[in-house]
Amino acid sequence: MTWFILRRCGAAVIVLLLGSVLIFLGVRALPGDPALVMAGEDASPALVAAIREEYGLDRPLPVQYVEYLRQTLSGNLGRSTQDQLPVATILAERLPVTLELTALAMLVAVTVGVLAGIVAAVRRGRAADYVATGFGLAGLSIPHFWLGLLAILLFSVTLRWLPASGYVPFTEDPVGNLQRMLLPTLVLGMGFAAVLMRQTRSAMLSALSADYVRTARSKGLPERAVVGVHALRNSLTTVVTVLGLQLGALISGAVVTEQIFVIPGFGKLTVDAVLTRNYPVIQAVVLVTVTAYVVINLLVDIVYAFLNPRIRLSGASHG
Amino acid sequence: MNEPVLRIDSLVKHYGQVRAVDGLSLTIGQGEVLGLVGESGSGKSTVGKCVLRLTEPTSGTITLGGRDVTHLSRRAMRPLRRDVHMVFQDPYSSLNPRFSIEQIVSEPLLRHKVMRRREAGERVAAMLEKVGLRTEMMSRLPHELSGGQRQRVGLARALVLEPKLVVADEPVSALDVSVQASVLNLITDLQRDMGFSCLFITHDLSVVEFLADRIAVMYLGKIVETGPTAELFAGPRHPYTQALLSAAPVPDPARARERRRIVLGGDVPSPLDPPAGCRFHTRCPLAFDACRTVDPALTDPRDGDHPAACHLVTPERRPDAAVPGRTLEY
Amino acid sequence: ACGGGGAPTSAPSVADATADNRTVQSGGTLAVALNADPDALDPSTATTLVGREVFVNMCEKLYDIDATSTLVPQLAAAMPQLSPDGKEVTIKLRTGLKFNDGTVMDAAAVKKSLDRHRSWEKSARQADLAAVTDVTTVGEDTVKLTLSRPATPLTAQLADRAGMIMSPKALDSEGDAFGANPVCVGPFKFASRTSGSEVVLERAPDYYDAAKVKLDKIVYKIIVDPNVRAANLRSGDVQVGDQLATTTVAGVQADPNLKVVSGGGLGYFGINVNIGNVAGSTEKYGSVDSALGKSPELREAFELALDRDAINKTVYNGLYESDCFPLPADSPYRAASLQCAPHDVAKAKQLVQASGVPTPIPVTLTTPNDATNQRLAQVIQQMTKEVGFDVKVETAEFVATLEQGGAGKYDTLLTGWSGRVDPDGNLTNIITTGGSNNYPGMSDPDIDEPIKQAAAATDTAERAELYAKAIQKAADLRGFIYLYHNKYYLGMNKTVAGVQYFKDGLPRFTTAGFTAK
Amino acid sequence: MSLLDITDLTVGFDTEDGHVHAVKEVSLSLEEGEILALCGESGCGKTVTAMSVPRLLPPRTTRLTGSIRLDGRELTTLPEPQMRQVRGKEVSVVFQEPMTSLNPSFTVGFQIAEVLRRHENLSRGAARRRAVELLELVGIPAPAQRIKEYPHQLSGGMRQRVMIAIAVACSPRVLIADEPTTALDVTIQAGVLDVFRDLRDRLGTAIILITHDLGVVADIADRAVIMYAGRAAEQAPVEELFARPLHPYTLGLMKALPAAAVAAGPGGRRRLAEIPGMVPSPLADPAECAFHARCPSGQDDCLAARPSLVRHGPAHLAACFHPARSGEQP
Amino acid sequence: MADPMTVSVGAIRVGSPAERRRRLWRRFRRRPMPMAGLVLVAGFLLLALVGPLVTGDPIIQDYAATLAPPSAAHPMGTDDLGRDVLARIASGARVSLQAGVLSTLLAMVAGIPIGLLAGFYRRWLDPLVGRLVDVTLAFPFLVFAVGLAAIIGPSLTGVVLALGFAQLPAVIRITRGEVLAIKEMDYVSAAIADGAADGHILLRYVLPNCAGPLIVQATVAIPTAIIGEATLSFLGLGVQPPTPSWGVMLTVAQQYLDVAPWLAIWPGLLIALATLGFNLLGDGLRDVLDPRSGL
Ligand SMILES: Nc1ncnc2c1ncn2[C@@H]1O[C@H](COP(=O)(O)OP(=O)(O)OP(=O)(O)O)[C@@H](O)[C@H]1O
Ligand SMILES: Nc1ncnc2c1ncn2[C@@H]1O[C@H](COP(=O)(O)OP(=O)(O)OP(=O)(O)O)[C@@H](O)[C@H]1O
Ligand SMILES: [Mg+2]
Ligand SMILES: [Mg+2]
Repeated sequence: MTWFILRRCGAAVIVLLLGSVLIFLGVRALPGDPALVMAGEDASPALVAAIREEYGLDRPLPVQYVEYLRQTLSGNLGRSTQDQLPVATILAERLPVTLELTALAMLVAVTVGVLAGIVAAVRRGRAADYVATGFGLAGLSIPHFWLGLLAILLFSVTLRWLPASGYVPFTEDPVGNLQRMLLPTLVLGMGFAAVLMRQTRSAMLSALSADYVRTARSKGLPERAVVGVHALRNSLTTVVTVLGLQLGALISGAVVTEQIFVIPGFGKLTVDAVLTRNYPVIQAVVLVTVTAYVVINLLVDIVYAFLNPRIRLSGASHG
Repeated sequence: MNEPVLRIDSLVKHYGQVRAVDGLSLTIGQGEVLGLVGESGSGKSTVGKCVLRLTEPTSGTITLGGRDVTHLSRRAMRPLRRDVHMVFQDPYSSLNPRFSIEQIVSEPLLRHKVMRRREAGERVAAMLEKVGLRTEMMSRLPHELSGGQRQRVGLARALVLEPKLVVADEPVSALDVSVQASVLNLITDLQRDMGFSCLFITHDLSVVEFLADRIAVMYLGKIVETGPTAELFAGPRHPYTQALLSAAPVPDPARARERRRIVLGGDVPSPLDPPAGCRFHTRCPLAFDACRTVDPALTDPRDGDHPAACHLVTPERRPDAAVPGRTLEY
Repeated sequence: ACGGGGAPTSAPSVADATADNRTVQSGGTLAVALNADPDALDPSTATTLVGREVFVNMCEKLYDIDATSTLVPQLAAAMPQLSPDGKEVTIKLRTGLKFNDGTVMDAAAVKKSLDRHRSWEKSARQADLAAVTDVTTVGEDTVKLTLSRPATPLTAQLADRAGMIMSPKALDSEGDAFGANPVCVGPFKFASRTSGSEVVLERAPDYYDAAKVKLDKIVYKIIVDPNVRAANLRSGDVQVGDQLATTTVAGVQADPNLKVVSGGGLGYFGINVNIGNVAGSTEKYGSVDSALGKSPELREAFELALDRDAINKTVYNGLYESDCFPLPADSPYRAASLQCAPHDVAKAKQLVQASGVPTPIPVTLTTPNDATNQRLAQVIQQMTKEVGFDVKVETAEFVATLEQGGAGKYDTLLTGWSGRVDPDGNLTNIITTGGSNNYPGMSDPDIDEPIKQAAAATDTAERAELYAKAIQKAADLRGFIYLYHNKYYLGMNKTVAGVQYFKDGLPRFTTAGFTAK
Repeated sequence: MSLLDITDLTVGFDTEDGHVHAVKEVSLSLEEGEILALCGESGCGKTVTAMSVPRLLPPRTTRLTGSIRLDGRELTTLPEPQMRQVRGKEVSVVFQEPMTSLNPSFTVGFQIAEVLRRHENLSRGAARRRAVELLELVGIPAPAQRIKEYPHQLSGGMRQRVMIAIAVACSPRVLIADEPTTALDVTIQAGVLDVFRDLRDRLGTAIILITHDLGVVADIADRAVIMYAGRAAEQAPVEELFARPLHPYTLGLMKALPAAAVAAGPGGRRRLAEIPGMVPSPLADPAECAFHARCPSGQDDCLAARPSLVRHGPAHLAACFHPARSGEQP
Repeated sequence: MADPMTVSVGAIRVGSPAERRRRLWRRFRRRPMPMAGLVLVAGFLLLALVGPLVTGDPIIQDYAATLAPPSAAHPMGTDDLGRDVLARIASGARVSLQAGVLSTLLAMVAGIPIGLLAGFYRRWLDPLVGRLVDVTLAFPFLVFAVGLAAIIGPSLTGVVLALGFAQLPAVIRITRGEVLAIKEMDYVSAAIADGAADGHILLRYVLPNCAGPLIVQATVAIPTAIIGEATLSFLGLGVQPPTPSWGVMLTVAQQYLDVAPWLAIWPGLLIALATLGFNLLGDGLRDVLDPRSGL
């Protein structure tokens, strides 16, 4: 187990390093001189040069990378070129927002998706299965942004039940916060609920046809225990893995959702930063998302190992 | 004496920590059928794979028709592959599901450029007939055949180049009794007609008893006893062979219930960490101190053709001689 | 006001914000939707229009404009006093004013700010104040600017960010990061900012005219998407929506709870045609190898093919003002002689034919990738197709279009200019040789000279005449094909009154508030 | 009245390829303490017959008619909640694949205790103590440690013993063992069979043992039913069956065994008796003798009607119009 | 491991390849959902391939008839520049089809060889490929797409590249997994024992046997890519005007949600239907190709 975790951690570090190089180079490959952006309408060559020097944009790439890595590791993420605020401060403001959004969406996705998946698998071929499967297909087939638009049109503009968009910190106005998060959460969560539902359903179906489930039935266990203990426990490993893998998609989904509902989170920050060539922010944002992804998948691996006695007890893992 | 078709000398194969084969030697003469028996995981298949260089031996030598092939490059090995072929256990996974029967059987012919595609058809048809399949099967896909028929296709593929040696890894274990009987008959017939040598791997004693000229018994990566079939069945020398024979089910209620069985305690130890000394000592009813430390060599007490690897099998201490407190039963 | 044959398109009736004199009650938080995230709130470095929208309620300037776009003193006590040679400007300051941190605003503070604007290497105001060589204080309440040459546009610059005065105390403590926590003289003071999301201002207790200020708080919310901005306005989440997209104006207007007021008109939008920018707008110009770049006749044909009124109607619901010159029709600096050539397809075809260039003539049009500009590009595409051009639209992000424009890496390019009160701000940098925003690479002494002379002249009529010369020359050269002056539409909840909305498009909330029920 | 009475059991499955006739009109009975073997080739309906008793067939596709009585109580119509009281308590099952039949995520202790807590209402601690006893009963050394282990930590033989421990935990009246030793090595198989024998002797459990290995039948069963194509072909006490097989299919099976050929005599051209042809498709159910096409003694009347099970001795039944003359040796 | 039960049903399985295909088709046809999927996909293909030939010009503008509701002349109405929405929908289908198919093709062309080699030469290549796949997965797709659009300019090529790249990890993983399984098959051992070269084994033995899961993956990837194209176009990173794409049409429609809702209804509906069709088809194929799930 320790060996397993160590190996996974090693792999994670490699992924992070590769990722950081990619981020660094990718950002610099973007056309559009950030100095020019900062200089804006009134750009004069002298001003542009001054800005370029200020942000070290005139030095050779490897030097910039090493500097970037050094600064990042020491926790200094620089200042946003857009508004001069320290990137760390911006991240600290934005991260909780996206965390809340993704966490709530995840909550919706997991509750709805896993429950529906289980029900669909258990009631395979019956009405409940068709409803759940239909929901799953719809969730896969309807684009996020479309759903978001329709939701705003219906609930905010036409019915005026919910605020159209925006964000209030939970600490300031819990009710307002939840009101505003409701639609984005549902819009974002539903797509993932669909994916999870499908995965849970198929994992449960294969678990339900496994020999050990037949054994559980042969013991005379009530169906509740057969499904809820024996089949579910083994499907969970699949579901947990899928959850981790879906995280990347969830972040992408958050970008779109935040864009539509004007939520000042990470996704919106990312797009804005790219559009304004805000190098320090792009780098930090992508680094944080990649790190989050890698760390969460590491956690998923560890949870997986705990769920799976084979790995927990031996550490022998292939693939 | 003729050069044996296959000679294996102190073959060792470790898969990482797993000591699958651990110092094994054997030879197969021309036209001889050697039955390699042993329990699951004892390393039988690994031996077969090493012979065909499907896996690289850790050490030891493999000599095919007098030529040391252990370290031949894949390219240099290629011409030699004409003479050695393999039949697999699982009739489902051993045929490429995307190839027609004709393609499957003609592959070796084309690969070794024995003939061109057009001529190959006839040869394939003839071969299929030989293994008892109608030629109209040629265009079928494997999954359209029954298990017995598939195994016949596997035989046809192995034999179409008229090899000198066939390694058959449990070719009938997955088949029902009635199908198994016809495939076994087929193998004996073909072997007699074509005269190839055969390394026949199985865990079923009654099959080798029926088919093999000689038998080698494996336990945890080593041969513990080998000898001519009749002799070995009549007088097994190693306690493990004795236990194995006594445990084999006999389809005769009277005999089955009367005979005294040696029931071995415990399980086969893990090849990850085989016991020191004699590998069988953990389950051996006759084990004594020396067995726990010294690994016995294969020796024939009568200097014959029937050696066993047991401390109790020595010219002085013959296995059937009474050892105080211990008796061998059979 | 504009040529093209047709009568000017009448925009839907928009109430005049300045005419709204309903009484308002004290207190309340006003939520205002901005269309973009302001850059650093540092008057020295700021470059965005939205930034100015925030500044206007937080950082007062030496001068300001009024509803008629006339320059008026704000922190200054009077209009500047010019020495006879025009090289010395004396500005008398109001007294007894305090910055929002309680510091006294005096001549020293003004000098400190102006010097920072002028000489800090990161300042974007350097060009604005380029003529100023020295700032001295004369007593507590007067500053004197020494100029290298007479510069009439200077007062207009001092009515914008270059005239914003920052608290010296805050400048000392914040340094280069002043923008993260700005302190000025203003009806509201900076409270907080969440990057990309909102800027919060609070009523400033130290403001000299505090009695006029009714609102407790202004929350600027950044809502980039125009539809979401409109939706927020309709749902009541914000009470003021800035820069409504023309597509959303009608919808907002139709809402019984909302009204729309218009402002702006100083800025313009059009097509850059690269005629000489080969290595960058500030570098030496050369000859461009493209059909349009080489042939003034083809450029003329291209322009004649465009039906500006149809463009205004189709793309902007008729809410902008079609025009073919950089100065708005009602500008006192615009000479009556400036007349647009009418839309004329036949003539355009003729010109194309005469040019001998085989049709269709390929033209690449680089366009910012927002919906409105793409719509415009497609209309241009269709209109010019008729006379023999094959326009290929290439969208790029806004940032990339700016860079391509500056570097001369384009064939034709859609850009706009937000507009300045003084005509100089709309011309010098843009159509004179070496101007950093001279994307087309236009270079002609008949343009450069009159503009230079006009900057030194003080008489409006004289300046107008000089500008007319330059503008007419530029129009003939057709490095930039002007299409329209864009107006700003401010959506407001009917409960909001007292908002001032002028030509500069910056909603002023000093006197704004919620109407008493 | 026997402990278990199966009468005219017919089981079919609705599949996409059509209706699969898995079991047809099978009747059999099981006495207390009896070991009844169900044998026959793959697909002949052994598993389906046996799993009909605890009703472990997929409910949605299974079509079942006939009657199954346990102690006179009809099981086919028993409501599901009561049926759950029967499963694991009165009728329990040991499956073939010991690896996949245990849940990999739970300790073996949990899996044994689970059934005890369900049916015997034992406390956690009591169930655990009982689990240790049960492991001991099935011959697992150091049971107190073993209950904390997971299935993958045990060898195949041990897993199968754990399965048996689960099955006998509540002292069932009927134990169904579906090929319990097929996946095991012979030396292990012998031990596991001993456990069954021991259980029968000690607890009086009646056992239905499914196997295709006649050797196992001869070794342990009291009575055997030979099935072919979903029907019982022959049914007799084991000694009687081996001594005087009546159905040509039974005879064919016995003669097809390599052991039989070896026993028939040494050397020379040994051949196994083959049963030609293939098992008929379970999709069709023609009104003729299913074995007819492969039968050496088949005649026209076999095509005209289906032979029913006829009594040929006190407990000897066979479904054949032309049974082998009694006394014909296999 | 051999499954003894299948030996017995061998009788059912016997049949010529044609018969087998017919049987699969029968299994498929009996299911209403995959059939519905097939119909939807066929309709989509028809729309994309034939539609633009029979509908009008999707680019021609008519300033006299902007934002017209559906009518006889314009069955789906007109857009903000007076263009026929039906014609644009048909042309948009082409873009969607291209984005879906080309990106999937790209991912397959790039991913299959990588997966094949990684699975086949596990020791050297696999860990490296594994890490690269991890990094790719960790990179948020939209960030990548936005960046790519910024670098090469928004275009269908950029969309296809971004979408193809996003699918790459899945293709590599699936291929690799299949290779690992197939490599264990005895028929591969048999080929090696025959002296077959690696290339031959990879192409003739391994690759064809990966086809099933890869086809299923394609039917899942295509709809994802169609939505991806729409999303990117919606964010302004997609095809260039005046080429219509459903995502671009939605962006435009978004501005007229209240005055001309049909502008948003049609492309939204068609995206949903086309993706639904592929998803249903994929589900059906999975069921049919994987016999276990059929029972
Ligand atoms: N590729 C491999 N990697 C690691 N271990 C292996 C591999 N192949 C076989 N082994 C291990 O080597 C040992 C011998 O395996 P082998 O397949 O030779 O046994 P066998 O005698 O053929 O058994 P069976 O009767 O089950 O086929 C076993 O413990 C097996 O787990
Ligand atoms: N759930 C099912 N659905 C459809 N057909 C089935 C099902 N279960 C079994 N069958 C079919 O019923 C027939 C009898 O199967 P059964 O499992 O009883 O055979 P068996 O004698 O146990 O064979 P084996 O020795 O292979 O276990 C076979 O043809 C099989 O394919
Ligand atoms: Mg083997
Ligand atoms: Mg069975």
